[in-house]
Amino acid sequence: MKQVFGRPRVLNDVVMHYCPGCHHGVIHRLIGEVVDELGIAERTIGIAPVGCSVLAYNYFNLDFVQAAHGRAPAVATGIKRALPDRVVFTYQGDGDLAAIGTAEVVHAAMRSERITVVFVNNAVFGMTSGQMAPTTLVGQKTTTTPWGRDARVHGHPLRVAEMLAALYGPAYIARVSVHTPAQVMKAKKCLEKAFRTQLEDRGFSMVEFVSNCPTNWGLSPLDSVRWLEENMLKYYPLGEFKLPEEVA
Amino acid sequence: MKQVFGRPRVLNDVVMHYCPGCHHGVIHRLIGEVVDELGIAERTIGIAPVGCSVLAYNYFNLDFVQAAHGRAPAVATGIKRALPDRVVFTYQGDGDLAAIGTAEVVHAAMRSERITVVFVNNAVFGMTSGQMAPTTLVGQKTTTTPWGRDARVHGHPLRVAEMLAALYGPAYIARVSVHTPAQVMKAKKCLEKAFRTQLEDRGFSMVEFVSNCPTNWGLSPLDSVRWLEENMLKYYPLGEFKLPEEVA
Amino acid sequence: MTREFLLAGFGGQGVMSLGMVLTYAGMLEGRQVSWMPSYGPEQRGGTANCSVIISTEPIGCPVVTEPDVLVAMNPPSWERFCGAVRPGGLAVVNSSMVKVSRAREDIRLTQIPATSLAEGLGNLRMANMVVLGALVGLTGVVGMDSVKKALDKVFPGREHLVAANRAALDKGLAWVTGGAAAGAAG
Amino acid sequence: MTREFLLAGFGGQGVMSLGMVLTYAGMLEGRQVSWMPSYGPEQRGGTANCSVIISTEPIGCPVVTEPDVLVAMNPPSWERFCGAVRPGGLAVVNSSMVKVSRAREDIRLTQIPATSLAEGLGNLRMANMVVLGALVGLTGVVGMDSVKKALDKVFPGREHLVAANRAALDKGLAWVTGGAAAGAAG
Amino acid sequence: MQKVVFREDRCKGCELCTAVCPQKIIHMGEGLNRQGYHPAKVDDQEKCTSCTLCARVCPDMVIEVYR
Amino acid sequence: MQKVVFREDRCKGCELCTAVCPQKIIHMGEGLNRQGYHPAKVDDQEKCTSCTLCARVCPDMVIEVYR
Amino acid sequence: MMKGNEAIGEAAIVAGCRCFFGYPITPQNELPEYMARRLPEVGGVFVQAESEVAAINMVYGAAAAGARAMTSSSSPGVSLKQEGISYLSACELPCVVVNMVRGGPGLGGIQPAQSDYFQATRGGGHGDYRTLVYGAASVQELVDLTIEAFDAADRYRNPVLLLADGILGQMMEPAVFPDSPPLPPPAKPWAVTGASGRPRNLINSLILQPDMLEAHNWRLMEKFRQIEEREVRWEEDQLDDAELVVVAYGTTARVVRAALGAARREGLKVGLLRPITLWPFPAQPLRRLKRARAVLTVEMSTGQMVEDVRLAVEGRLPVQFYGRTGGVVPTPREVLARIKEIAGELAQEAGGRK
Amino acid sequence: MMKGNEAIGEAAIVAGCRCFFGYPITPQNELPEYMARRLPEVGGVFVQAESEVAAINMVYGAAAAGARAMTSSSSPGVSLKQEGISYLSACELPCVVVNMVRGGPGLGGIQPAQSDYFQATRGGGHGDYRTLVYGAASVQELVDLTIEAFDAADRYRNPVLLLADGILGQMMEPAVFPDSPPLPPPAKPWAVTGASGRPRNLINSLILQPDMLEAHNWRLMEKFRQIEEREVRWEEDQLDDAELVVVAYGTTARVVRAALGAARREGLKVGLLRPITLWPFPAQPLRRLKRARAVLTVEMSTGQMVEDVRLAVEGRLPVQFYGRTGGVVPTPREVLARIKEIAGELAQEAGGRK
Ligand SMILES: Cc1ncc(C[n+]2csc(CCOP(=O)(O)OP(=O)(O)O)c2C)c(N)n1
Ligand SMILES: Cc1ncc(C[n+]2csc(CCOP(=O)(O)OP(=O)(O)O)c2C)c(N)n1
Ligand code: SF4
Ligand code: SF4
Ligand code: SF4
Ligand code: SF4
Ligand code: SF4
Ligand code: SF4
Ligand SMILES: [Mg+2]
Ligand SMILES: [Mg+2]
Repeated sequence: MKQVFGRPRVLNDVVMHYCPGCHHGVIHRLIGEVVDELGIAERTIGIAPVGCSVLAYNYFNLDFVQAAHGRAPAVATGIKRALPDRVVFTYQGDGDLAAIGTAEVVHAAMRSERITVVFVNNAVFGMTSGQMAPTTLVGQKTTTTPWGRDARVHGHPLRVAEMLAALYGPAYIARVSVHTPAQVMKAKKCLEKAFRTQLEDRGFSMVEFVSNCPTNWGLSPLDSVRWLEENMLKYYPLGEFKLPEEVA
Repeated sequence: MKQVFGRPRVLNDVVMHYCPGCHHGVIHRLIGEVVDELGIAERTIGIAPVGCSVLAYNYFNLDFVQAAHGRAPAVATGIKRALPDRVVFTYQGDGDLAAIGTAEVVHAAMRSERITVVFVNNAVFGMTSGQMAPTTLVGQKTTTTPWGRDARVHGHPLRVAEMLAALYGPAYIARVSVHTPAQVMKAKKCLEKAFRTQLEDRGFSMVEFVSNCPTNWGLSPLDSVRWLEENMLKYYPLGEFKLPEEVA
Repeated sequence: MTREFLLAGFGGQGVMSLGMVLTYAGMLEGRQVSWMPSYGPEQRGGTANCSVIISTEPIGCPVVTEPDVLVAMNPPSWERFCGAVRPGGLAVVNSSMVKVSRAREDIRLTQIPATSLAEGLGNLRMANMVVLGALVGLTGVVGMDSVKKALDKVFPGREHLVAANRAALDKGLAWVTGGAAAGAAG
Repeated sequence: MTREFLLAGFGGQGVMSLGMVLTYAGMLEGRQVSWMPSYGPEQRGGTANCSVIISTEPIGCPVVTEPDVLVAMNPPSWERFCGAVRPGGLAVVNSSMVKVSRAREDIRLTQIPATSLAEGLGNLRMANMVVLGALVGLTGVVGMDSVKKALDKVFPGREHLVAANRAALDKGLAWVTGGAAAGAAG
Repeated sequence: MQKVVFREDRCKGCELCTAVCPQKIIHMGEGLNRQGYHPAKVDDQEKCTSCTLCARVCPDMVIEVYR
Repeated sequence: MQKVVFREDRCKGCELCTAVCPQKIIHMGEGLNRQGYHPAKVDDQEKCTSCTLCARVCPDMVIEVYR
Repeated sequence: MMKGNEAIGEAAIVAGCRCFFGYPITPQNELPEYMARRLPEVGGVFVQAESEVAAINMVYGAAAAGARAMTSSSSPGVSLKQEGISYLSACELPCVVVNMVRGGPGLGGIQPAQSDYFQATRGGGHGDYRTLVYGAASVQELVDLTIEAFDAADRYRNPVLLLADGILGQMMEPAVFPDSPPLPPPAKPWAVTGASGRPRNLINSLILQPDMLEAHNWRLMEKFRQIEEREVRWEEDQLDDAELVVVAYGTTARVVRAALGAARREGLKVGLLRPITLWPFPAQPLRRLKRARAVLTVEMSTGQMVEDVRLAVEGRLPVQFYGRTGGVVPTPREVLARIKEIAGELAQEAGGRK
Repeated sequence: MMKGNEAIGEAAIVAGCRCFFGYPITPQNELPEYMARRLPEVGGVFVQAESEVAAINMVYGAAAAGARAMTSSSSPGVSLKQEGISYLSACELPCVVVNMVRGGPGLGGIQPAQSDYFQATRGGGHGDYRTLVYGAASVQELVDLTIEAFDAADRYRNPVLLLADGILGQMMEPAVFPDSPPLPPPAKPWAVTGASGRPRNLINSLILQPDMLEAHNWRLMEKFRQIEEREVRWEEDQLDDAELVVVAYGTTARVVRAALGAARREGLKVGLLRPITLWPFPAQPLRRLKRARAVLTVEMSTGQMVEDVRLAVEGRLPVQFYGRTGGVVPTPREVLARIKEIAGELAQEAGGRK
């Protein structure tokens, strides 16, 4: 018998600090698989800004940079411009990318920086214990929207993939989820395309993961998956929003 | 004979510091006309962040706040939330709104802040003497793109109206110009709609003015108008990108 | 006179409210008091703890690192803190969950099957109040009356909870004072 | 010995390069030199000015507020700075554009129709070099040789421009030294 | 009577008005105004239709129009 | 032979794997592992089809699959 | 009893604050979360901003509109507010900024620290400005100083900083709330509220003419001088006969106070000076010490306030320093040990002199 | 001859800087503009960032990748970089940050100032960190110090600040450029370049355990102590017999030097101490003054460096202050007047004593 599924080589064999059932772990694994399969571990540099995944650097056996909250795309720009033949990716939450880091991601996308952004949208600030994120759904209760997000007061949630797809700059934008095995496979394909977009020098790529936060949603992991499917996916449709033009 | 055209009452009768032929003056006048006609001068508060129009406060006989570079939408949010029955508008350049202030305008739009943003896109940092703006056209020479903006290096210009129109939050988004009398009239209509959107509490409104900067484009005013028409308008199509839904 | 408590357990075991009721009781008796939770990502690990100080003097640092009294509701808490108890101090251990292996000679140790006792009362979540009852008996730092009054402060308006808590307190007290009170409560 | 110059005019009148050639000339003669433009939004108003200092000692602040020598190429410059000239100093005024109304008793005043003279040379933009030629004659702060060498530094590789500039310099010098040189140049 | 009044000392000589006048009656003056610009002028007031187009594109609110 | 191997001490008891197993053979164990969770288990290895679905949704890389 | 973070919120509401703009960061989240719940109940406004930069600029807007406005954050977030604070001071806009200081630099940790003292007292932002800075040492003082902060901010039309740390923010202690602020908020005829029935108002810090900007700056400085004169606050504990004076604020002062009792019991003549205002720093009590022979500064930093202590004593007394940093809170025992060490040296010296 | 701003750029290129990230602001625009032209010619990278915050974080990235990286701005923009500078110092990343200081606070003006001294020398960002700060006084010194700054940044793995103002940035003076830096840039085995043939590298400032963060902080402090010991730089001008010592840096020092000549000609025994490093501040020369009877600090601020002067003299000498601010540059004449005033007082005092 041979092993048909196991830990990606590039991931360290350690316990991760994420809560039970948190999708961060699945997304980490997918990155690991793609990096392994593309054979780019020795020239890949990851960037972990602040969020539950700030400790991601402990899990990847890759050169890593911890970045200030929201600034990962700027840090990635600095690295990529200094070392254009390396593969650079950021791993950012929705607080990080869609709140404080809005300008940085929009401009990295506009400039067509040859970086790959992994965007984990769990509709909440996980690390700081459950405040509203820009992506929090209308009606969703958080510690700073105790009566639920009110569209009148807080506005409607930000759809980052759609917003960035409206720009000329980005080459590849997709939204995926990992809440079923089938979606996991699809997500991996998209992630691979994103990295390939960078490897083929076609421009900026981003994959938005619609993710969960059982802890701060106050749901069991299984319930969180159901809630994600029934609520998140309605507002955040999955799909590819932008594909790189064929290089002439 | 009676006067059929003159200075709006709300504008002070002083010489403005703008360069000859600069559209900032026309846009100021349009705001003045709309404020006069809506009869809202006594409850309107303007916000001038940094840019050539930082001194706008000298020209409007309105309560005014000078704001830090890029932060006008946040300042406007503070004022409007404190005084919801006042009319609040910002007057921002493309460096201000589309570079350093990207996050602030995106989030004010997302939150549907009841403010009106007047966005003057002249494809250059005017006040600081002609550096590239996010809206600088591909090929356009500036002091920081001495060989012209190169899409590979600097990315394609940011189309703010389109980007914000991709959000759920904003109620009214239009792009206008003032380079012909007909466009001036259209622009005024759009500006009025934007202020009405606020007055009727329908949400965030923005009017993007495709404008000129003869000084930093290195063109005579008349040539700048021609250049605007032939180059700017191709990349920045005029029109209304978002209209407020009818209030039920 | 200053008494410093360190109360530790799993997230759901109610050590925070245990501490809060104790603190309020001290306040009601006119003492200087403070309550201080551990905070930050260590919460994510599952264990939680809080410091309580009850004193006749102004309170310095509210973080208790060398408790006079340790309450350990679960094994990791005991592992982590048993060494920190001040010589001559007291450790109260939830013996339903914690097997005390290494014993310290220089401290008092009370093992109370708080979870089982609470189960007996029909509510596992009352284990914290069972321990608090025991603490009243063991330390005398606050009176049972004050503790019961404090309950109203911590759970205002939740009458049924208060009643159940009172029963648990009595049970804990009875357990350490030798069953008389327990009998009375039963 | 320190000589401080303030050179002022419209944006297009070339006062910046006037200053720069003068400064380089000073440098070529082994003096300490500095050149400093006014900067910021006042440029937008249309007038521009720069400070030049040529000295045998290290230069303190490069901003000249009380010039030994003022060059005023247009009316607003004259209005603004004529009062600032140090008593005993020199003002060189482009009389093609500036009508000197208020005269100061305590300074030397030279009126030179720089724009007209430049026009005579076929290039209005040479008025600045005409004035520089005059300055050489009037102040002797630098020699004409150095000035001509300095031209190469300021306009490297632009031969035809250099030639035209040289002619303008000579014309200015001749004008203040009484026509002899002008004749020679003609 | 004047149909268009140019406040000459406010004019910055940008010429934008000259390009839009359907009557082509606006021309730039010879002299310099206080600000140092050649100001725009209409001599032939008769021909003016009071269409306001010039005034609408003038950035410096130089022009008043009467009818 | 084991087709699915669960590294029990790594399991956080989230149950995500149980929901996706087409064979419905994954169940949560009784005891607590070192981390204090009830770990997922497959007793009936025979029934496992090595489909890898469980492993793909496991956030903690607990599951290895053999075929 | 209330958590320190929540007590600040309730005190702000008592003080008439109805506008709060925040962005999450540990260890101050309970404050914005409290405001999110409480402010709507009293007709106030809570906005979770998109960043700390946006939050301070929302405060700028609300303050310009005449509201009592507030924001809070912790160290990295407060660094991001420096431009905004400089603007607020330049425009003479009152507001309150809370910093629940955590271990730094960089992302650092989330445990208590006092390593933002320089930033707070020297103006981490650009230009010649100062902010009144309070350092609280108990939940009650968080309440009192929050109310006072709003008052002082309005009185001087300047931002006021309130510094504490995660211990004070997370702990519960009894605290009493007044029913209303000591003084009603003053009228603000300068505020931008729409120019109705009055000449228009302008909030602005752009002053391109150097002489005018200089005049503005000296006027601000005169105000800051007044603050130095009138607002300096401290607490003395057994300074009268103290041979060794310990200087400490906030959480550290609580620890030192605990050590002090023990030291006194051992017969050591030790006293405590607890600055309540960090700027203006209470130099006065250090300048008029009679019997002191040494000063010990204790901080949760590698040594920042100690500079103000040195500036105050101007070489007249030796100034020692004991610091813990990175989130480590000194224990009374360590402080006592350090006190004894110094007391020992002093005794030896005195012995030697005899 | 070169403009100061451009001279910095050329010097950076000589020093091996190939990565520049900037955002426009007056009066430093000539520097990024120069880099936009020059860097592509030498295979370098110029990125106009979307903001100062983004620029400093691009520097962080490039520095992490092992490049010599740089950014520049002026006062309000530098305030926005404070979080980033704190991160760079925490992560021990070398870089050079230029601040062409302008009048503040707030938007202020664009004329020369020295009112960001506190921010620069006390760490405007959060946490226990320091940055080496150079203050240049001529175009040549801008060149020399820029090269030195890159060197020192790499040597200590810490950001280095270079302070000047619009005068120095806009003026032209003769300047000589070396062909290459004095030392080749060191190897950076710690840089993130892809973990090929070595264990992976990590750039990080998150240290949640207080004891570990404390150890990190003390290690940084030890480095800062070394900088204090080894890098302090100043220039003395006629200090030996000076009864009045003037302390001034940058543009102000140029003005004072001009006044000094005049004062000496009038027989006044005046000398100048010109700090070249603002942090570490050159306290040594002030501590070993023999004949000095007073110190006068001259700054373009309402008084910031004067604190360091006070800390240095520790009450042994009276410390006077003369400041202009808001963009006003003091003239030699005013400074001379102030010198004479103080000299007069000293004479009177001496007379009185006799
Ligand atoms: C400048 C700054 N502001 C705020 C914080 C506090 N902070 C840490 S993580 C975080 C947001 C986390 O949310 P998200 O990015 O969605 O990641 P998640 O934890 O949900 O995966 C915040 C606000 C910080 N570290 N730095
Ligand atoms: C924090 C900060 N960064 C930079 C500047 C300098 N600055 C002033 S205006 C401006 C941009 C002006 O361009 P734009 O907004 O397009 O207005 P325009 O002048 O073109 O009308 C910049 C970068 C500043 N004042 N503050
Ligand atoms: S808090 Fe939420 S996002 Fe963070 S690890 Fe836990 S479940 Fe995942
Ligand atoms: S610089 Fe450009 S934008 Fe600014 S006033 Fe002049 S023409 Fe207008
Ligand atoms: S009003 Fe019309 S016709 Fe008259 S001058 Fe103006 S543009 Fe020409
Ligand atoms: S448009 Fe106005 S400013 Fe321009 S030339 Fe005509 S009148 Fe003068
Ligand atoms: S591999 Fe497939 S069949 Fe086997 S346990 Fe996993 S999900 Fe079930
Ligand atoms: S998905 Fe993984 S962690 Fe969750 S229960 Fe199954 S094996 Fe355990
Ligand atoms: Mg999130
Ligand atoms: Mg612009």
